[in-house]
Amino acid sequence: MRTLAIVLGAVCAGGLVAVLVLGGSRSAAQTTKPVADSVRAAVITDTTSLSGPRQPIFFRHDIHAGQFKIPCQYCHYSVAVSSEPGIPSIQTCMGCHLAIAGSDSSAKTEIKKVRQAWSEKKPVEWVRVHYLARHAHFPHMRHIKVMGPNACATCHGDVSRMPQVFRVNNVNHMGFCISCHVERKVSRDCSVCHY
Amino acid sequence: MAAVTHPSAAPTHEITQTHAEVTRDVVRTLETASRGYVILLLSAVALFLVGLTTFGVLVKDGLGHAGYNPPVFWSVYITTFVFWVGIGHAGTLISAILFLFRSPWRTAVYRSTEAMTVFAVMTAGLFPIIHIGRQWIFYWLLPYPNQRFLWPNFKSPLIWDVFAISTYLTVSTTFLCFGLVPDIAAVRDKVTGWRKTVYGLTSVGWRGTDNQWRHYSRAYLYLAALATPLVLSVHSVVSWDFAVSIVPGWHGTIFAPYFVAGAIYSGIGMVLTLIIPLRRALRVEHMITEYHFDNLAKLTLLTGSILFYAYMMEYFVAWYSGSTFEQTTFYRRAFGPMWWAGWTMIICNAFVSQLLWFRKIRVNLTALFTISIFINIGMWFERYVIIVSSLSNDYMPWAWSQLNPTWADWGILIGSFGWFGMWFLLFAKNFPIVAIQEIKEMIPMPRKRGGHH
Amino acid sequence: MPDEAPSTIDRRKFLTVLGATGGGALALSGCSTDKVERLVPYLVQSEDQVPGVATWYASSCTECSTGCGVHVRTREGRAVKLEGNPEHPVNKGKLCSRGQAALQGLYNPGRIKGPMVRNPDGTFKLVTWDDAIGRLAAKVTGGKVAVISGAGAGTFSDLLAEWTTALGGRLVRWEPFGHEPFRAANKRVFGVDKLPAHDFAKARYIVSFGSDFLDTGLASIENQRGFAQSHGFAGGDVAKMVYAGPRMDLTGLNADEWLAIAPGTETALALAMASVVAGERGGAGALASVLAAHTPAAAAKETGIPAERIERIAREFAAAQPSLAVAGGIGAQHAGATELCAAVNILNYVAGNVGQTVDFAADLGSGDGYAALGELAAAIDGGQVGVLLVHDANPVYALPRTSRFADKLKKVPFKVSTSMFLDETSALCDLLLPHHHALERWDDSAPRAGVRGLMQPVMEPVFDTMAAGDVLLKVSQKAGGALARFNAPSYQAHLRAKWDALGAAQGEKDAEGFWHSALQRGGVFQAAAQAAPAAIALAADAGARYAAPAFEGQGDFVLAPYPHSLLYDGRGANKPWLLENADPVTKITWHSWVEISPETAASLDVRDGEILRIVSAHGSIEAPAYVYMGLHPGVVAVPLGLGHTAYGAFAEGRGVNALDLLGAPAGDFVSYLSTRVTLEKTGKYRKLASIAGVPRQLGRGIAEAMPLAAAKKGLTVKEAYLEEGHGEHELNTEREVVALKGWSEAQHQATKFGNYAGDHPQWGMSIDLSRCTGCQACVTACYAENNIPTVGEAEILRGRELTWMRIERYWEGGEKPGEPVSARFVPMLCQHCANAPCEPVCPVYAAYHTPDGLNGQVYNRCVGTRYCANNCPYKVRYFNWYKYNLMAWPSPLNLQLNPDVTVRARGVMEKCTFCIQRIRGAQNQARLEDRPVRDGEFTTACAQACPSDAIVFGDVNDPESRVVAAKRNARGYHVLEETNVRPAVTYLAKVLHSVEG
Amino acid sequence: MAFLRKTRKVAGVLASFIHVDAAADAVTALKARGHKNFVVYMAAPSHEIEEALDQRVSPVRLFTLIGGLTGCAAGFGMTIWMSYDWPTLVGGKPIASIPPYVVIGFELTILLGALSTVAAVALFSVLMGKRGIAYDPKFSDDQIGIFVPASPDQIAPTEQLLKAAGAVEVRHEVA
Repeated sequence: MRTLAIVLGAVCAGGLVAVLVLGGSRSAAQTTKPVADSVRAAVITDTTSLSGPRQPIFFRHDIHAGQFKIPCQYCHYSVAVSSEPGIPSIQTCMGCHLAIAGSDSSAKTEIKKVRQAWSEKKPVEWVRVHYLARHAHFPHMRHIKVMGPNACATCHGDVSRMPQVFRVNNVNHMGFCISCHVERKVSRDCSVCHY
Repeated sequence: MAAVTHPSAAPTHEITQTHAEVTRDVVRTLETASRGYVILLLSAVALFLVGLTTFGVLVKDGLGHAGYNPPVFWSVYITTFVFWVGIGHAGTLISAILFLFRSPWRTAVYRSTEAMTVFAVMTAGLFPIIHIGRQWIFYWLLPYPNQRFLWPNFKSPLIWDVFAISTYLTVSTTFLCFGLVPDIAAVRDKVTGWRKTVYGLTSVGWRGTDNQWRHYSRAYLYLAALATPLVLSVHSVVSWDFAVSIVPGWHGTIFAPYFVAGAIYSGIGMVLTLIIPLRRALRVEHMITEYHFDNLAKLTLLTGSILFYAYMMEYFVAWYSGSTFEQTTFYRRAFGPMWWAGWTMIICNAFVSQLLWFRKIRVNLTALFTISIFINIGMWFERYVIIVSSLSNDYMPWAWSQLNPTWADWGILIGSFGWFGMWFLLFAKNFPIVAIQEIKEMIPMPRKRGGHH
Repeated sequence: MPDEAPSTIDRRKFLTVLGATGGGALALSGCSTDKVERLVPYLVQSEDQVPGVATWYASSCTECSTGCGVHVRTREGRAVKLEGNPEHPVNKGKLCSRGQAALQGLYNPGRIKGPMVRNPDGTFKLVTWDDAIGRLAAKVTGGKVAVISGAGAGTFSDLLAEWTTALGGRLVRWEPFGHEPFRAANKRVFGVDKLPAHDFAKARYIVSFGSDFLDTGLASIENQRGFAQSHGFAGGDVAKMVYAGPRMDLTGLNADEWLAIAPGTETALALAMASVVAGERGGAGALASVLAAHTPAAAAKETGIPAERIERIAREFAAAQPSLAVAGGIGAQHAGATELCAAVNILNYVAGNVGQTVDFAADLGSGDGYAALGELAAAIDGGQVGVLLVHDANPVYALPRTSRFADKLKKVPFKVSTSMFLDETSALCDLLLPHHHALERWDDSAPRAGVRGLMQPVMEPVFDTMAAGDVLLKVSQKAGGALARFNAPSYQAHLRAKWDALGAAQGEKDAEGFWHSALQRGGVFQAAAQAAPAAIALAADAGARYAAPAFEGQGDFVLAPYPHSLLYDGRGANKPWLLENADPVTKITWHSWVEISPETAASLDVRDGEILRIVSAHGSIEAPAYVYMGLHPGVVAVPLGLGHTAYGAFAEGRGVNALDLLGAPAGDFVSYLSTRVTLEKTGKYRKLASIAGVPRQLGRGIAEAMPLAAAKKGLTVKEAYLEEGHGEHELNTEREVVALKGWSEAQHQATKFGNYAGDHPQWGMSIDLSRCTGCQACVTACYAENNIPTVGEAEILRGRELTWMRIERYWEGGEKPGEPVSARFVPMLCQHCANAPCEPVCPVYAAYHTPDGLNGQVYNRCVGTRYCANNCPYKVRYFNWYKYNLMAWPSPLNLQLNPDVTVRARGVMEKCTFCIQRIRGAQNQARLEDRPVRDGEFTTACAQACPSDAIVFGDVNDPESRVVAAKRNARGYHVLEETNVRPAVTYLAKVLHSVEG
Repeated sequence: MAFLRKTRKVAGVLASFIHVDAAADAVTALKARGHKNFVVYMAAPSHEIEEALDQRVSPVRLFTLIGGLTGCAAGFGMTIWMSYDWPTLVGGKPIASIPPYVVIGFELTILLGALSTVAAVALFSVLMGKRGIAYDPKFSDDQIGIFVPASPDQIAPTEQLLKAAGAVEVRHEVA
């Protein structure tokens, strides 16, 4: 009889734990760890320690968006008019980097890669950081329209402080969208995103 | 003391055995398996593997392999699902309801029927998973907290099903194991070696003290009391899968009682199919006697007649409703492309059961066995007819079409029998298939002062 | 220009861009977690392509000689949808199935990947363009050049003509269905060598003499629009249509009366009518005496139609002003076709329709006719042809085998084809110079007087192809000599020059402006000067002749081959949309069939699907039988367009080619209705791949109709029934109805929570059955817009097609012999019910009701219990039984997929969404512009495509919207109203002419 | 579960009976002698002995009731709360529509009712179960056993009593 009691106890405990765990997973924690707290982006010698995927070109958002305060939409040109944010064309890069060759050596080498891509007419293959399943439609423009041009950080984290972009929120988690929609009292009707 | 009641003798529940003999006979059923048993078990496993393979293919390529012809979106799988759920019901009826009615004859058979219940429901439980389009996310039907903040739709009969079936499985399993405890203890005290250890563990320290009995008997009563409404509810809920829809031929208020009766009818059919050979195989003819079969047969006759009535009512209501949709459906059920299925169901269930008015047939095991086979077939076809023939001709004539089942349908069907048989055989060989303790309860113990008290 | 857009990215990368920019296009499924791991940006961002935003280009359709204008929707540099150009005078924003399916020609896996030359062993090997052009250049200078091209007129065909003349060669512009008899008849009767346009909108009474003007006839899309205007009910009187012919084609099914005349006797009927009309109105002039001989009695003997009936129709025809008689149908193209067209011309003339409803000013383009081809063949025999260039024509397939054209072709030393596909003709050629698809090249078309359509490349070429124009120019530059004068740097430049000239001719100062407005509008359109009726006079020798039809060979039946309504002359046979989309009459998909009348079926004891051998003097074919009530007992009908021996995987070996039964064509045209056949039973059987279940309504009021009189009184369907003396079809008593209302109101009180609180639009639709002709343009549009997979013949045999929108065709009458048979078409799609039965049964809320009144279907939530489909009374939910998403679009067909619509995975339910992606798109745009969505700002794909404007879509909560107006119509009813599911789709009952006019 | 148990044996007298009435007599006698915590082993419950013992009704029923009520509440609570947690409209029915939820309520009533019943039995048997008392396999077969815990001086008279009642075998267990 005792064993029976033990077994029952174990089962109940297990169930409880499971519920707690699953319940816990609801809140997607938002943790942006500042890499450079000064406006001047730090010189980074060791890139291995950086979080986020390694990109073919070590493009530093913290320099472009942070230090030089280039607005996001300068490169991500279609975010305000289209559901797609728009990955900047090499042409866009060359707009500046025809002239700018980079201050330090590491910058120089990276910018060389850009120019090379341009001359060889071989587009750079960036590694994807934020992925949204294709059965969910996310109209970037509506969100920019409502939340303003600098709302990017809400989902993508403070990219202007990231030497290498890493995933702050799993935007592919429906819960992430919903919590925000509930918070802001906007529709969470399924067919708003799923069709 | 004569251990066997002669077939010629009038059916009776006088058990002419001592407690010791009961224990001995039952424990004997657990001894090393005969070749016949092994062959049966292996063939059951083989059938199960057929089903498993079929399922694998379905998961790999999609349900297309099965013979679904829209508008027939449910066919053999759901048919078989309802079939197995139905089978389950006789067990609970006999073990719980008849327990409450204190009917003595249930004692000898209830254990086997209860086991049948558990395994039938176990089998049925697989089908909702097998038949859905994306089997790997079946758990989305459960209300568990998830990152999407989504809950299931409790208005959907399919969710009722989830709750009804899982409750039924849990409760009947509990009921079975609970009833087993004292018997396992009895076995424990007879066997030796590792088996003693195993039975020792499974008997969770049962010793039959007055204290244990005191709680046990009470609890058993309550379990029976809970299982009784449950068994009635489960098949009602299953029937509502159909009844709450608007498909002509499904949308009937009669469905709940109709299905429950059908379930018990089919269940007893299966009980007969199982017990008749089993009692010989396990050599317990003297415990499961004509008396029991006579009663089972009467129950069959009763439920069969209820079905007969329900069938007539369906047709009557279809005519009386004046709804052209209902009328067409039932006309085509009898005279349409699936007339053969329709009549199989009516003959096997409504007509064949009427033979049991005759006592000669009720006590003739060969006849009973044959009839039980008819019942199994008939009840499978009942569900097939209700589901497929109704779907194949509902509101839009333009969409009408007929079903052509394929190997994938039969593969799963066969597999389900294998799966069921496998578990049942394993159970029958490893646990007392006849309830020792309850039989003993019915045998007056020797008295030093003699006579009765 | 788009051709700059991603030009610098090689194709594979180009595709990843699409993937990366996130559209569902290449998504494998509605729920797959397959990711695009790489984001490949454009190297140079083209200014007119914003990822995620559609770019529209105007262009012209080249799928048939009608030359409709199209708007091409492109996303991330891929054409994803074709719609009609609203500014185009011919199709006014509409497009038929064949036109829309041009996309599947563009992305067709069967396209030739690049220039190829024939190996000795008959196989082909890829070569470079320089090499290929060099080879041609080397040959053409040798002279003895001949060219076969399609009939399409425009700058290219002019260039081709000049080019050929410069080489001293001969050019044959030939088209299988060239309407030569009609042209000849016009020449003879009126002395105008033109094809007229018909104004069905004006006509008050229409008689078709075997002309399928609504479907496969000349400018059918224009005809449909006109027909819907005159024959569709708009409160007043409606035109009546009578169809005379041995087989009811789609036009016949839309007729109010069918005269099942003996094959080949239309002429007798036409002349008899003409004589009656002339008797009524005079004006036959010299012909009066001739006509007098053709009495209805005489015609009755020939046609088998009672004289009084002929007389009646003739009088009705004469009484209605203006009326219209139409001939020139391919199905009625028999030896006496010219006489038929002449007779009908006379009928039109005496009825005073010429210049009224028959407009010769339009001057529809047409080719040279078969005679020219015959001469060419003779020339080949005479060894006068050294080089043969075939462009936009497939004579080897489209001519009867008895014409032995293939053998003739083989005799030519050097054969060149510019075909995009390896069809029967190009397969025999030595050099393949694959042409750009119309959406990949610069070009124009001149389908009729006053209409000049312009085409521009809307995307990168899918394969290594070259515009035939550029080929000609490059060859000229290489060859020099006589060709030296063709020195335009590129065909684009040549075209531009011509257009500048055109602009100048039209008195345009600003060539640049003219060019750009033409590009934007898709061409220049001016109404052609209406020719005054006087200009057209009856020629004295018009000759009202009728010769009893003579059919060659023996046999109890006359073979009536007719153009397949979707595959047309066979050019559609390589496009899955057209193969899967059912034939509007028989509802059969993917394979050939032979239609036999019920009488024949009875006498031979044949049932649907029984395979019959049809034997003529020239050959035999086997096809499954389809018992068709709309057939004269003396006739068996077989659709053309199938039975290809080449032309890509979809077409090859599919079905049979009825042309194999015909004799060698003589004269100026191929006479299709020319031979007798015998039927033999093979004892074999196959299930017809038909999407039809039971084609009868069984009194369920699915396709309602009411008499014209009742409609004019503004009665509802129920009232109309009562008036006809039918008992009321009562289901609920008054009290029950009240109770029901109260109950449902109470229910709806309890539904205003969360997303449902506040005001929302309620999307709704109305479908006018008095306008719908059952042409199925909407179905194709739906396939194109919503990424609907084609499941193929085997799956259709199991009823698993995923036609979100289907046209149900219900038969009326025809059950007893002699009883007139007619058809009713019902476009059936998700009704988006307010009390949708499919919703509550879904265990996971995958089917649910959206705040804006849609019946939502969340694919990625669906687990596939299929209960919703069981519980849907309209049976408009479709299930992905297999991984159709991987089977339906062999690359590069998948490039057509609409990025705004999720591609559904295996195991999920799908259905019509009211084009929710369009709704959301419009709402997003409106939000950006801080304004509400305007009525008519967008519409569903089906409504957009419908040539007869039968479908109206909009917000029911907006009292001003067109859909509300339509729904107020008294004829409005809901299918299966008694189920109280409260559909959002309202049907307007069809309006019937009582047969007695 | 002998090998799990480390309780020391209880000293006392273990008697076996073949005759049910004899066992009943013994019980009556023992009660008369004021014995409380003796144990009766039965292969199957016997009315005679139960009468002799006349025990209070098992408190298990209370647990059944509580469990059932909890289940019912949980059933309705869950369904209604979840419906409003994300209001979704289906088939024009109320967001939380009670009739269908009755099914869930009912099923959970049964489920928790049954489970708590079993749990209760386990609980009581474990809590109130006496440890380290002698047992004989016969008792699960065809004999009734009575074990009377007794101090050494008590043993003899108890033996007497049981024998007198008609025990077929009496043996005493030492700690």
